[in-house]
Amino acid sequence: MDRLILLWESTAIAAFTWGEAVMMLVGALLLYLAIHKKFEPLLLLPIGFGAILANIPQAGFTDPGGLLYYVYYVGIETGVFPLLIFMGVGAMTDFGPLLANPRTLLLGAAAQFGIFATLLGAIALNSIPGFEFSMADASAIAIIGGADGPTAIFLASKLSPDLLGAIAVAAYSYMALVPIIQPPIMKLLTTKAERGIQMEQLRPVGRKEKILFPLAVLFLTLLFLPTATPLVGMFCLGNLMREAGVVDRLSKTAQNELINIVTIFLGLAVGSKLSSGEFLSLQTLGILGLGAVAFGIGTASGVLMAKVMAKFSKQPINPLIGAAGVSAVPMAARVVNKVGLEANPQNFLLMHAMGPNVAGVLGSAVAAGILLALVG
Amino acid sequence: MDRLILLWESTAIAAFTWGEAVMMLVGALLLYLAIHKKFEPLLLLPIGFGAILANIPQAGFTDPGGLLYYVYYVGIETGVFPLLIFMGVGAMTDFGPLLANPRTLLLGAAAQFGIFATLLGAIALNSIPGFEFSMADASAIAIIGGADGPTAIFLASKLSPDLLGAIAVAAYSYMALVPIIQPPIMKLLTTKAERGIQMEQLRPVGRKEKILFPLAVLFLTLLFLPTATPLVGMFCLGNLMREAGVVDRLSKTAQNELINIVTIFLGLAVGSKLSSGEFLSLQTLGILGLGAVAFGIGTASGVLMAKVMAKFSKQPINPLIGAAGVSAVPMAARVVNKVGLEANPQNFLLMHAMGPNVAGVLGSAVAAGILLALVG
Amino acid sequence: MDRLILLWESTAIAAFTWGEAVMMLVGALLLYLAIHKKFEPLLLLPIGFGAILANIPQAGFTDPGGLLYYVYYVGIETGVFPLLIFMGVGAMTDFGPLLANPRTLLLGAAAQFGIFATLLGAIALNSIPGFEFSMADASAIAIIGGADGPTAIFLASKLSPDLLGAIAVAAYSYMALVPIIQPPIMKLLTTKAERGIQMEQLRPVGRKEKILFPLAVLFLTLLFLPTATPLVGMFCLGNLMREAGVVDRLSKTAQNELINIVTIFLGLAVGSKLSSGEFLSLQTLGILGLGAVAFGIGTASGVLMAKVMAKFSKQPINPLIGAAGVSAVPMAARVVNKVGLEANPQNFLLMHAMGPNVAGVLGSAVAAGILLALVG
Amino acid sequence: MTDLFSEAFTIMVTGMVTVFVFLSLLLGAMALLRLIADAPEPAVGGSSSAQEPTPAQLAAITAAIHQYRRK
Amino acid sequence: MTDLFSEAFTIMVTGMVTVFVFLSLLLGAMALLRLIADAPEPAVGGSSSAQEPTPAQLAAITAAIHQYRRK
Amino acid sequence: MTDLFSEAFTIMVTGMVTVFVFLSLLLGAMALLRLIADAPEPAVGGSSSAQEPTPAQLAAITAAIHQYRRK
Ligand code: NA
Ligand code: NA
Ligand code: NA
Repeated sequence: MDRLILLWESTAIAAFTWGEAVMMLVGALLLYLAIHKKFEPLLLLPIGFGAILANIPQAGFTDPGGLLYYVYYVGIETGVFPLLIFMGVGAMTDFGPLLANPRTLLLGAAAQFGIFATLLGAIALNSIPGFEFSMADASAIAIIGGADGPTAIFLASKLSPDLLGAIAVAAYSYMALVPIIQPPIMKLLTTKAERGIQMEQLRPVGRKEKILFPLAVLFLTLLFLPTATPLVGMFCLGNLMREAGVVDRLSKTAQNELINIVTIFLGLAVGSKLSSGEFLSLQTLGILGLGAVAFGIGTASGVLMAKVMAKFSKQPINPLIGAAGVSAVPMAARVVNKVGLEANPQNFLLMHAMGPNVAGVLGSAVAAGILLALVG
Repeated sequence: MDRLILLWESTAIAAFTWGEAVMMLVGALLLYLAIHKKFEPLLLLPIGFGAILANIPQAGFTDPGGLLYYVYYVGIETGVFPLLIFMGVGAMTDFGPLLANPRTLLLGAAAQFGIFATLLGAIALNSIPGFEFSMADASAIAIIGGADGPTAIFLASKLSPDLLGAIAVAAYSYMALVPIIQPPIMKLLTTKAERGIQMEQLRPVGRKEKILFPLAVLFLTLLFLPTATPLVGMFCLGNLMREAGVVDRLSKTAQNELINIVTIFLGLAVGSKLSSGEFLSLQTLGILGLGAVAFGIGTASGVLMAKVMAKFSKQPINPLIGAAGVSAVPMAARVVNKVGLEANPQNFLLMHAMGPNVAGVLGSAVAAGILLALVG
Repeated sequence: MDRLILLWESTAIAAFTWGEAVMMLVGALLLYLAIHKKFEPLLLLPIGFGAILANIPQAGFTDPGGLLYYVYYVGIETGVFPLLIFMGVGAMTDFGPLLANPRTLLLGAAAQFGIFATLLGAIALNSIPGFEFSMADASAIAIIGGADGPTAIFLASKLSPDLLGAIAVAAYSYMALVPIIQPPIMKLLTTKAERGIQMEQLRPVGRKEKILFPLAVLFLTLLFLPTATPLVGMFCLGNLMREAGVVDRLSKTAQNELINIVTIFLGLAVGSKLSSGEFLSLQTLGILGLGAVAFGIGTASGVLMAKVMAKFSKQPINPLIGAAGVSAVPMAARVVNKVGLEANPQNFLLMHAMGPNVAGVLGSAVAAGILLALVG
Repeated sequence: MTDLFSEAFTIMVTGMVTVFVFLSLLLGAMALLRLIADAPEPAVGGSSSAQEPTPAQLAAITAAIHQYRRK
Repeated sequence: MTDLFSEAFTIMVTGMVTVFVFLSLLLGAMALLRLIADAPEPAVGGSSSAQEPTPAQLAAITAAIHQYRRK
Repeated sequence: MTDLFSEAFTIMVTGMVTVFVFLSLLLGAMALLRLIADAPEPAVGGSSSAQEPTPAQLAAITAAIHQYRRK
């Protein structure tokens, strides 16, 4: 009988708090979004599962000695996991379209206004009672506008670990929502004629250029923005392994097994930060709201910049491609292509949008470096 | 000359103790069983090799700073390796046959009697002078009856790390011996007519059911048996990744490269616990004997439960499938199929035995959770 | 304005020292050698990239908390990475040609004279002002003559971590230069008639022999040279997994994903040791010079030993195959084949050279064990 | 020792009861599950993850066909 | 709070200027790059890493063809 | 320094002797090995691990053949 009581006391039913129960529902919601809605499933499935595990009373997943404790401590606190993901993303990225049309770099720059405007917004939110974001918190929230998961996780882990869970969830959710968030903004800021503009075919890019490009990026970064070198450096390493052509087995592993293994653990570790104390607060609502604003402003500023560039360009530029500057690779480029096709069935913008799209990845890594330098 | 003497003194010949020499022979025996007899080679080969390395005098593999020290410390003491293996096994497991015939869950439950009866047996053995198993030791030994390697290693590392080596070796050896241990017991408890009973074809199982199943298992576990959530949780994560259909690249990696890498290290780490001081003792003989008993009792109780169920069932149930409840996936199910075919050449039981087989995995993870709650 | 100043102060331009700038050029040179000249790109690309990252001022890659700090600390200081590479190399090695012609083991032994002669040379260099190699330093440098990267890294990390960067770079560079270093020496020591000698076809080797061979190597090593067991043991584990035929999935993973992942990190970690303080010194020049000497002496002693053996052998022995005894698998064996073909277009020595080639791997692991025992 | 033995006996009984209760609850849950997921899609007993080839496999396939054709 | 807000505003301006300056520098570097790497090899926009099959793929291919022929 | 040099010389001699003795022992062991494993199975010089395709390869093969046939 004693044994039965001991067993009963070890169950979670007695120990459950409301917060934990709600956080499990949040985890279940993330699983639903990942599996049924196909919202960035590679990350949201492990994040959702991690959130459920982390909130089981008595199981101790996040206590010292628990699995999620180790994974978080080894992989996120050190920054190693997001950096490895970034290396893998670098190995998957083809800079060909950007090299063929370098001016699209500026679209990737413009779209980062989403980040910095949100920084302002987060601080402005402090005027509402209940919000008290520090500058570090605000910076970590603002990076959601970079539409780049590993960058957001890396920056949040350095500047505002308590908000990491909410920030990562917001970042991946909005990246999945890009096909819903972006088109209305794109249509609002362009005429149908502008959306129908066809662009010239891209020139082929030589192997040498592709090899030298990541090195040039690294060189400029280390000269002018050393705080961005962890992110940019690992990204460039991955890209160099891809383009060098002599270490294909390393590049393949970085793109597949290594990134897959790290993704599982990264997701679980991020999920482990979804605890009720930190997530079930007004702040999270604020973060979700600011994230949506960040995506919107980034999209708008990209499109507007493209319109400006089109004015000064001899070759035709379709302003839609500016929207891809937020990154969210390759989803945003696909959205551009789709919206372009709606306006003109002959208008294939995918490759043209890939330029600003990958430029946006660099742009937000650069922005993260700036925030680390100024706030960190 | 001094140099030659220094070199000679650094050789192992002078330093060898009898115990180490015998443990190396044990390691060699495990290699022989793995390679020549094909006894669970994926684990027993690295375990055997690890046992040899760990017992080399002067080489310091298990001293702080040695390779096996690190591997054990990082992977087993933390519980991470068995949990990752379990995730991979989850990603390899198809619960279809169990979902098609849910009642076979009860066979997986019945077979766990092998575990609990062995717990009693281990304590009873204390009446023989020389045996002094604590309740924790007895529980760790009893889990051998679960016929599930990672579960046994996980529980032993928590409850009785000193016995870990012997317990893991016994668990994997007996799993390899399932085709020899089980058939006589199965035949003893059934008539030829019973063994010849054909079962109805299984209904097809929908994708939704397969996705929801691991979540249901996780939900019940976290409510009622939080101490089982590390094992069950990682298993369900693997299974969910498999069935979700949206993270196939993660599922593939969990089933292949990740589980392979972890298996090599897990084996070496388990082998490093095969030191003479702990292994060359009466206890090990006791563990080997109890392990055999555990497998036998588990098999018998599974078959008997199936006979009881057959009595109350409208559809025909072949009692042999109860034997698969010990788990040892998929070996036990294959043995059931073979014994069934011997009695009736038209009798294909493989898929019917897979239900209790995977139920047995859940059953022993649940039993491990109970033992952790009551004894840990 | 303050912000702009803060940002400017965080740039590297102000903080750059000459040493760091030069080390980045060294890193760039290594990348050039790896990518353009295809010098051992799998290692030299990550090493070169690591060297660049490690020398960025303000980025803190090698400070506690930095990525390269963790990678070095976890993988090299513990010795784990070179050992895992060695396991993978073992899984890739076919001892068939050596087993078919066991006497070629002696060629692998003779070529190790390159190591020990270089040890003498390094100490002799101390007579020049500016050099002050300890015996441990000299041993770590000498192992370059073993023409085996992981062995060199392992030994250097134990005996002389400060020189690790220079030693690893020299070892891999010279391995890549084998087609340039070896042929003149080989031609100097042989007549055209000798180089044209054709050898008899190798006997087929049974599976049992191949399985037992790594175990025999391990057995002799643990008896007589325990300090060599980490290296030899992991190598034999890899080879046993390959030949056992029952754990192919582990062997495949060790040869592919695992070795690829470790190679990326090992390269970065080695590169992180290329700091100006340690690399930009007279010592490095000495190491590069001694390394070239070591390769030359190893090649010469292998060829001379082969000439001696040919005198006493009934079957014809082409003295060129002695040059493959330095290891540098499989490059040295290919060089032998090429030089042999030049002298006699019917003369295919590749398989005959593979025997001394793999013997050289064992030979230098044994030599490393001896140095650890005598000096470590 | 007899103390320990009776304790082990209690654990045995408690354990077996709990295992059965737990798996019976799961049995109930499975019935519920089947109701929820009632409209069974065409998918059958087999694994649902063997459907689409991975990029690596596709590469292998493409290469295989390519090399096959060249012969 | 107003202090914090004006600080955020400064960061916004500084940040956007830096991003633009940085990426403009990169733009310049790319022009330079193109000059350096002027003789553009035949390689085109696509990935350069999908060229050669890995040993594992080759093994799969060989096996595939082998099994295919046996049928 | 001369001390160190003579020490290095001793290590050289000791080392080379040990390497030769060790590998000669291995040579003897290999002769023994050949006696033990005398009945040489049909397997030859090549690798023994390239025999059976792994599950992943089999999957790739199946997919390859499947896709090939569809065309
Ligand atoms: Na971005
Ligand atoms: Na079981
Ligand atoms: Na060598």
